[in-house]
Amino acid sequence: MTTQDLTGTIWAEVDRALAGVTVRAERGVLDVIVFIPRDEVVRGLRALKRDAGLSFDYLRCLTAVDNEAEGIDVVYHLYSTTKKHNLTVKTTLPNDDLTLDTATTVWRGANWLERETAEMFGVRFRGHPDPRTLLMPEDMDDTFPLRKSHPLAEIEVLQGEGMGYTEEDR
Amino acid sequence: MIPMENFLVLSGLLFAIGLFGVLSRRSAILILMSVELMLAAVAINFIAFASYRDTEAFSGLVFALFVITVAAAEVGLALGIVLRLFRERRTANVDEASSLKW
Amino acid sequence: MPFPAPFSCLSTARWKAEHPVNEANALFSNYLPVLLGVGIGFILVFTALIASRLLAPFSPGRDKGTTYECGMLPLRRASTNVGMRFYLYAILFVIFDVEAVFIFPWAVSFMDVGVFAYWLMVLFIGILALGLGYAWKKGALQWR
Amino acid sequence: MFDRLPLPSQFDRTIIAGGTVLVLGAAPVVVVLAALLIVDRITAPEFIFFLASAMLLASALGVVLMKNIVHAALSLVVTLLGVASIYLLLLTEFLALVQILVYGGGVVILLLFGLMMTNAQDDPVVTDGSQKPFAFGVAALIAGVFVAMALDAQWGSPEASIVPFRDFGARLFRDFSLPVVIVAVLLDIAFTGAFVNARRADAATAARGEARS
Amino acid sequence: MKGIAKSLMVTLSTFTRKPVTRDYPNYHRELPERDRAFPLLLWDKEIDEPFCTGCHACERACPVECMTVLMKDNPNHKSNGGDSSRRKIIDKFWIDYARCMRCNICVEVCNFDAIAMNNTWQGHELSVHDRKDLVMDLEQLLVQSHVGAIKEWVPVLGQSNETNE
Amino acid sequence: MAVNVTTATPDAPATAPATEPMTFPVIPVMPTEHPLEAPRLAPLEVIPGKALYKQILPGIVQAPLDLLLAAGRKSSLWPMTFGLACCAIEMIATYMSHYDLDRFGIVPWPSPRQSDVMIVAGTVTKKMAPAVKLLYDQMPNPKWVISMGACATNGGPYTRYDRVLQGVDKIIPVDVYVPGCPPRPEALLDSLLALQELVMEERGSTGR
Amino acid sequence: MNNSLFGFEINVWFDGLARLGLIVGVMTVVAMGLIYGERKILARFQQRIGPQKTGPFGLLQSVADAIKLVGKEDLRPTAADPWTFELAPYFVFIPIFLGFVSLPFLLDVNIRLLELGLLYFIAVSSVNIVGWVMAGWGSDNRYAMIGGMRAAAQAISYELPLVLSLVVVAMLAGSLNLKDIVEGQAVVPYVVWLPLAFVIFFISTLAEMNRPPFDIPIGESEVVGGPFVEYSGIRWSMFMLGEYASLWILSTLTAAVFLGGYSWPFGEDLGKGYQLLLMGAKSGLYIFVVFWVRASIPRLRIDQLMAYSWKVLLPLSLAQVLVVGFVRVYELPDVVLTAAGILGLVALVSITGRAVASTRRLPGAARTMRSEAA
Amino acid sequence: MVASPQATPEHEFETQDLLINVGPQHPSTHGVFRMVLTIDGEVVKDVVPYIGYLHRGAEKLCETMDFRQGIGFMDRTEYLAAHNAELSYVMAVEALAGLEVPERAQWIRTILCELNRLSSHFMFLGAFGIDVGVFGTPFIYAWREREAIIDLFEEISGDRMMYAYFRPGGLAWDVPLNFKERVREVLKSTRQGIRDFDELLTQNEIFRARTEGIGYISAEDAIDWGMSGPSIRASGVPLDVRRDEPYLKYAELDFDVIVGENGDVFDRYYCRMLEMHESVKIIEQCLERLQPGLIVPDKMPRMLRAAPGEVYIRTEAPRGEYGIYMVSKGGNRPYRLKVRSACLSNLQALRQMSVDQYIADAIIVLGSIDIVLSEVDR
Ligand code: SF4
Ligand code: SF4
Ligand code: SF4
Repeated sequence: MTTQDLTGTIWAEVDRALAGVTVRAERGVLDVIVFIPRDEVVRGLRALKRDAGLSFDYLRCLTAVDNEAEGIDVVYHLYSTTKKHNLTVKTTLPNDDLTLDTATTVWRGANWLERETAEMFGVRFRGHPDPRTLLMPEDMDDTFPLRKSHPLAEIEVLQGEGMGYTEEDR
Repeated sequence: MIPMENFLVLSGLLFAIGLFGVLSRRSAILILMSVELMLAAVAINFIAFASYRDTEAFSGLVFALFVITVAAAEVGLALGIVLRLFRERRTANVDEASSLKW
Repeated sequence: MPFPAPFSCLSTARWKAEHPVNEANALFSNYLPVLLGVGIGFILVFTALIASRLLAPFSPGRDKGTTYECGMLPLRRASTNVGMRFYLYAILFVIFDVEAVFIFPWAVSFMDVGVFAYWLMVLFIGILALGLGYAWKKGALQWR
Repeated sequence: MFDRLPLPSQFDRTIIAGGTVLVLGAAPVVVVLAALLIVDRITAPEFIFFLASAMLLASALGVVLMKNIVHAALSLVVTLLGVASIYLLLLTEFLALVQILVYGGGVVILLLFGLMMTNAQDDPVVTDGSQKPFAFGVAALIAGVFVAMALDAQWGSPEASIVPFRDFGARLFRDFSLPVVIVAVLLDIAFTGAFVNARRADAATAARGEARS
Repeated sequence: MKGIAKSLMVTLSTFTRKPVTRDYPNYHRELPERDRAFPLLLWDKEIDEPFCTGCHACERACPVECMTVLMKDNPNHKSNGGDSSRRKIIDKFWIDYARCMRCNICVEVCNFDAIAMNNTWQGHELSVHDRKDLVMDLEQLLVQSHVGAIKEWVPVLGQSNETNE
Repeated sequence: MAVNVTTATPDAPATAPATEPMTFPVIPVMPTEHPLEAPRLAPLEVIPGKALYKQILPGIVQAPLDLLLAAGRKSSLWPMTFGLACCAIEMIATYMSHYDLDRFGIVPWPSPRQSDVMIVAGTVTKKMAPAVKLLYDQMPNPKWVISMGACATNGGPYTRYDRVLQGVDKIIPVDVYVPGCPPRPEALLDSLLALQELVMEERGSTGR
Repeated sequence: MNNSLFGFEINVWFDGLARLGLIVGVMTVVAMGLIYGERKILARFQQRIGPQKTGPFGLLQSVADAIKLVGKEDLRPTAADPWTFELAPYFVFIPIFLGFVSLPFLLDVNIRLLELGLLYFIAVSSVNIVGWVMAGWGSDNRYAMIGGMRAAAQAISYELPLVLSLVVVAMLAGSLNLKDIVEGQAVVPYVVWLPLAFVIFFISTLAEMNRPPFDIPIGESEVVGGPFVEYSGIRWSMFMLGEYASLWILSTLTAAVFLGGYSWPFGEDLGKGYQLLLMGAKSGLYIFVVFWVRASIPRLRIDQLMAYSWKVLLPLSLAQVLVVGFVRVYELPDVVLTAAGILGLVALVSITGRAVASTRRLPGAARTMRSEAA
Repeated sequence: MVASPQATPEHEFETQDLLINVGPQHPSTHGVFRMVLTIDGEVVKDVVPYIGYLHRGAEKLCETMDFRQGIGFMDRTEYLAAHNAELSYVMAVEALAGLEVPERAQWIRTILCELNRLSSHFMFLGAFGIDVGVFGTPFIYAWREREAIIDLFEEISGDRMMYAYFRPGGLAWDVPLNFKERVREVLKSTRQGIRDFDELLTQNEIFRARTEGIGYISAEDAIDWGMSGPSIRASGVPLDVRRDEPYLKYAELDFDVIVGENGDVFDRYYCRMLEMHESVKIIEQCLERLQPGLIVPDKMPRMLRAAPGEVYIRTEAPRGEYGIYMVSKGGNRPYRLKVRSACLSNLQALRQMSVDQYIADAIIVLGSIDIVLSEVDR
């Protein structure tokens, strides 16, 4: 199911490896981007890792993108240390159900990355072995700072007409 | 010079204190410490006799050296046993480990 | 016979006349500084503490007395967990300390006794070395 | 002025009360002894002897009475150092130093390690009283007998004299050669025994640790 | 053992070298002209007024929002009989040095070359006991340039140094 | 004043007629403080302490004693090794050969119990703030704080992120601020010199 | 019995007090000097300048530190055990201080020369371990606890090699009196006859003082200062004072026992000034080496440390006792001692080298991947 | 000594675990890292790392900043190798905006990145030396060399740490005239510095004994944990972005990828040491081939706008793969920016590496993976 010309990329191999998984591909600036629905994503990732021709044994990066109304994309950047090729896997979560199977079963290195994604975006990873917060204080699991809806703090202005910094404030 | 009785009285008192400790304490390690006190009392006696009455042969001094030596060895060994006891019974209390004391 | 009381003499000549040097007195006068040293050391530390008490500011603080734990509140009371190894080394030390105690008189007097004392010490050290070797072999000197 | 003394953690109740008791208890002894010394009623060695034995007995009582095991052990250090000073007064320099070396540095550390391995401070010692009166009776009896015996007997007034260190060594290695060897064997046995006891524990732990992980 | 001896020899050899310490309060190293301490406003010596027209460009570009610019009509403008060609001129200017991250953006966006990074030691030694004192007003920002205490270096972005090599 | 130029100031531009107050781009305000955070980030209650000699000695003895103590303190300011972020690197640089704080008697100690100065070098996040507070509290009196760099002073570049504390002076009292992001080692040195002056100036009332 | 002080014969009590008082003063000055010296020397090893601004050449640096520390609040954590915490400084400091009693500083300049001086020294210095353990246990702090335990384990482990290497000296001198020992070296210092003992002694003193590479109990990168984490102000400075006092004591002892003290070469005849110079140079050398080692050598790990003592130093020093005894008892020439000592030294070096050196190749040297291009 | 009859056999006294808290303020956690060690005697039984004490939202803030402003924040995430961090960021922008970087700019970038690698590795060596327990000396040697490099950077960019020198399209301004000589000078002192280090540490038996065989991690585990940089290469995985997916001018340069064999602390140390030699080599080659020329493209748009799309740029920073995942929806600022932190992934493996070691070893294991906390927490 390609919409673009993906010749000269590893798409053919990926397509073969991902047989049985709903998949759509796009050509990114550097890598091929593969979209997998969220129910199948872990299966797909495992297939990509196991496949001898691809052997994506290295999880470069796992993160999410908050697309506001369109939900949250979870993005996996894969790499093969032996074959030296890259792949981006994306899956979209709707805003009303931000759960996803954990990828820690595929790469252990996904552990902290998922923890971070979870607390920053509110994505819940089912079956994660260690679902504590990572970067936020241990008891704060209700703020998701990297969501677009999370506001920035008000700046404390000292200078100019906003020189509201009086002795009482100190 | 100091009269010899002083030392003997001192050692008697020390021995008694040690004895009191051995009888009243329940922690095996404390009992060991009390035994140390008693041994020290004994050594004082040895030395007192040796240096006051037996200045030619001074066997008492040598005995005192042996007392110190043996006391040290005894502590080491006994402590090993106490630790063993502690490990097995989770206590260093000799009453709990009743087989050790009457 | 009498060992000088602190103020018993301020005139050297008289003091010398009254207190003949005998062995016991020599020993006492040798070790007297040790006793005094305990006192002086104590007083030294104590004075310093008092001086600091006078000169240093003190102020209570809510968490001032908390145990330092790299910026965290203490996890729980520090328990006194000592590995078994420490104990083994301690006992080994006691054994060899006692051995050293025997070596000291030997070291100064083995020339008086002669070859016998030497071989006796060889035996003595040998037996202990055997013990050390046993411990070594059995892994008592291995930390894990 | 005293109410203005800032007393945060430094001089808390324990220290103040304990220190006061200590000073109140020790000061009369020292004063009386010093007075006696200055008017030449007692000699300097006697002065030191009384001082040392007072400290010795006090700390020995501390060993058998203190609640906290570690405090008792530290009290034992003081006692043993006091014993060393008594040895010194008995003119046996060597044994005094040996006492310090073996006890101050070795045995006490061993005991402290032992204490800490049995988790000393977590549970304060129970020195509860079921045996205490009995123990006190026996101890008092023994003390009475000893003291009476010591004071009763006719010792004459012997003079202590110093044994030269070289002679001591020579006698030890000439006349006590067999005991010396036996001591070596004893030490070996002591170590081996302690080691075996400790090692079983180690082995057991190791096994369990493996089982758990 | 050999390695330990080697380690010892290395330290010994440094023992004999001269210390590299710069004796700071007595000796100030010469700063490179590109040094970026904090932004300063420049003084137009010819017309004797600041270069800055108060155009707010720097203020808007500052990533930490530490600048405040107020502009006014230039009393010295030609139309008022002055000799300046600036219609508007800076009225008030504050930079909160305590927040400035010395990123050089304000210098880069200024179309009038009116602002430059301080490249003198005065720009660095600014410890104060009250953080309010770190908010610099126009007067303080201009003084160094006015008295000629700085030799400003206003970078021209992306200009390659053709004479190089 | 901070700018060390003492020469004549230029004719200041004539104060213009008051213009409209500047409005800043309004950034949405953080909803509320998280209920868990608020107590943690409450400013530390600092109870000033007094040395005993200040109370019992007559004033005439106090002054030289103050001077002596202040001279000692000034020459032996021991900072706690405590780096938070990028500024810590410049702090380390200041300890090193090229700047060598040891020349001023400034040596770092790892434990707060032995240190006099806390150099807050870097961003204090709200997660870290309780620790900073605690460490400050655990330092024995007299103690000083240097806020090094923009972040420690007011949040610096990160001030708009709501997990960052907008200045360490929100939780502990600060004596010297060093601007810069990061300040040069010389700037830190300068602040330590300023702190030395402060110690001398405040010698009569030291004891926080 | 020599109760003359500056030529005045006085009562033995006052004599003792006066000498101790003097030593207290000198000790304070020397400790401060050592701290200053250490900072200066370490600074030079690191191409720095070291204390410079306090007083001329920073000479008053230690004074300033001392004043500062006196004027510093000394805290006690509320969780700490008050008695042990309060008493630990005494227990650490006093035994070290007592070590001064039998040191032969110069000819006839000492407090007392005890008949069993060497044994006295060893005995007294072993007591301060109790203080360390007290400090560690009393602070109720994990780092302190671990540090205290390590300190105790380390001190007891290195005490034996120390004792045994001193025994060897006693065997040569036939006496434990430090004066006799120094005088026994009027011709040749013992280090010539006993190089192995000297090296073992040096290593053990490093460990006894908790100096790098044996500063495990106080290792900053692990236990943040060990037993002393919780100590502040004057109490902490007491520990420091003790540390530097013991550095001075051990340097003097090394100089006296192995390097010939004030008597070699021809010191005894040339008056006090020259003796002072000799002692100063010898102990200064020792101190310099201690600082030098501190600047260059990594810290050992606790198990390596213990193993080194028990598996290398102890057997070697036991063997050395026997060898020296053999040489003496069969009246072989002293050169045999030197030879045996050097042999032992070689053994020590090679055993140490074997124990720690790896047979591994350095990585990367074998397998480097060529980059594809160029 | 109250007996606890209910005590189960599991509660052996030897195994009564002692927790020690290391950090966030601890001299050897290199910042505000915290780990809780469970120890038994002296042996570490478990390690629980806690991070986030420096989480200051660089990613979030960059989403509100335009590309030029973002550079400053990138500097501050990887403050020990700011050039490398900037490089990833500007490369991402270039990829999205379709900018072609001129030759000269690329060479200069390569030189500066490698110099920065040197200075960062020096920092590692120094800190590692402290962890191993040499009193300050290695740290100070390291800084002696670093200072030379930093001075050079300052002459070029004007700041000691936060250079903001790479710009989308090229460089901010050209290097000073005496650039080549200055770099050569610096390289000379650097070589001397590396030699000093080599002699101070590498051969030292105590150092070897402390580091060899400690903190082992196998190649498979390292890959699985997603480690990168020298930390993974020490385990024998020749993973180096510079060679595998060459960027800048690395494809034209001759250098070796240093690969360790044993995956222990010593290898991680020594790989970095050898890598420094390689960096020196690279810089020398670059200097030879550096030609005058443009430093930004001819047709530099006045207003930088990125095309919609996304890109994941990876570069080899001193600590490992520093990736920038940038999503753009047009405009002059990223829609989403994610910094792939090498240290975060390396740190994950800490637990596996330091369990069953001594306490002292846990410290040096942490030191050996060379973390920068602001990169971990961002
Ligand atoms: S340098 Fe940067 S942060 Fe500072 S005022 Fe200019 S734009 Fe703002
Ligand atoms: S400094 Fe430049 S950019 Fe800023 S307001 Fe003035 S003229 Fe405009
Ligand atoms: S002020 Fe700047 S350099 Fe310092 S910590 Fe904050 S961001 Fe980093």
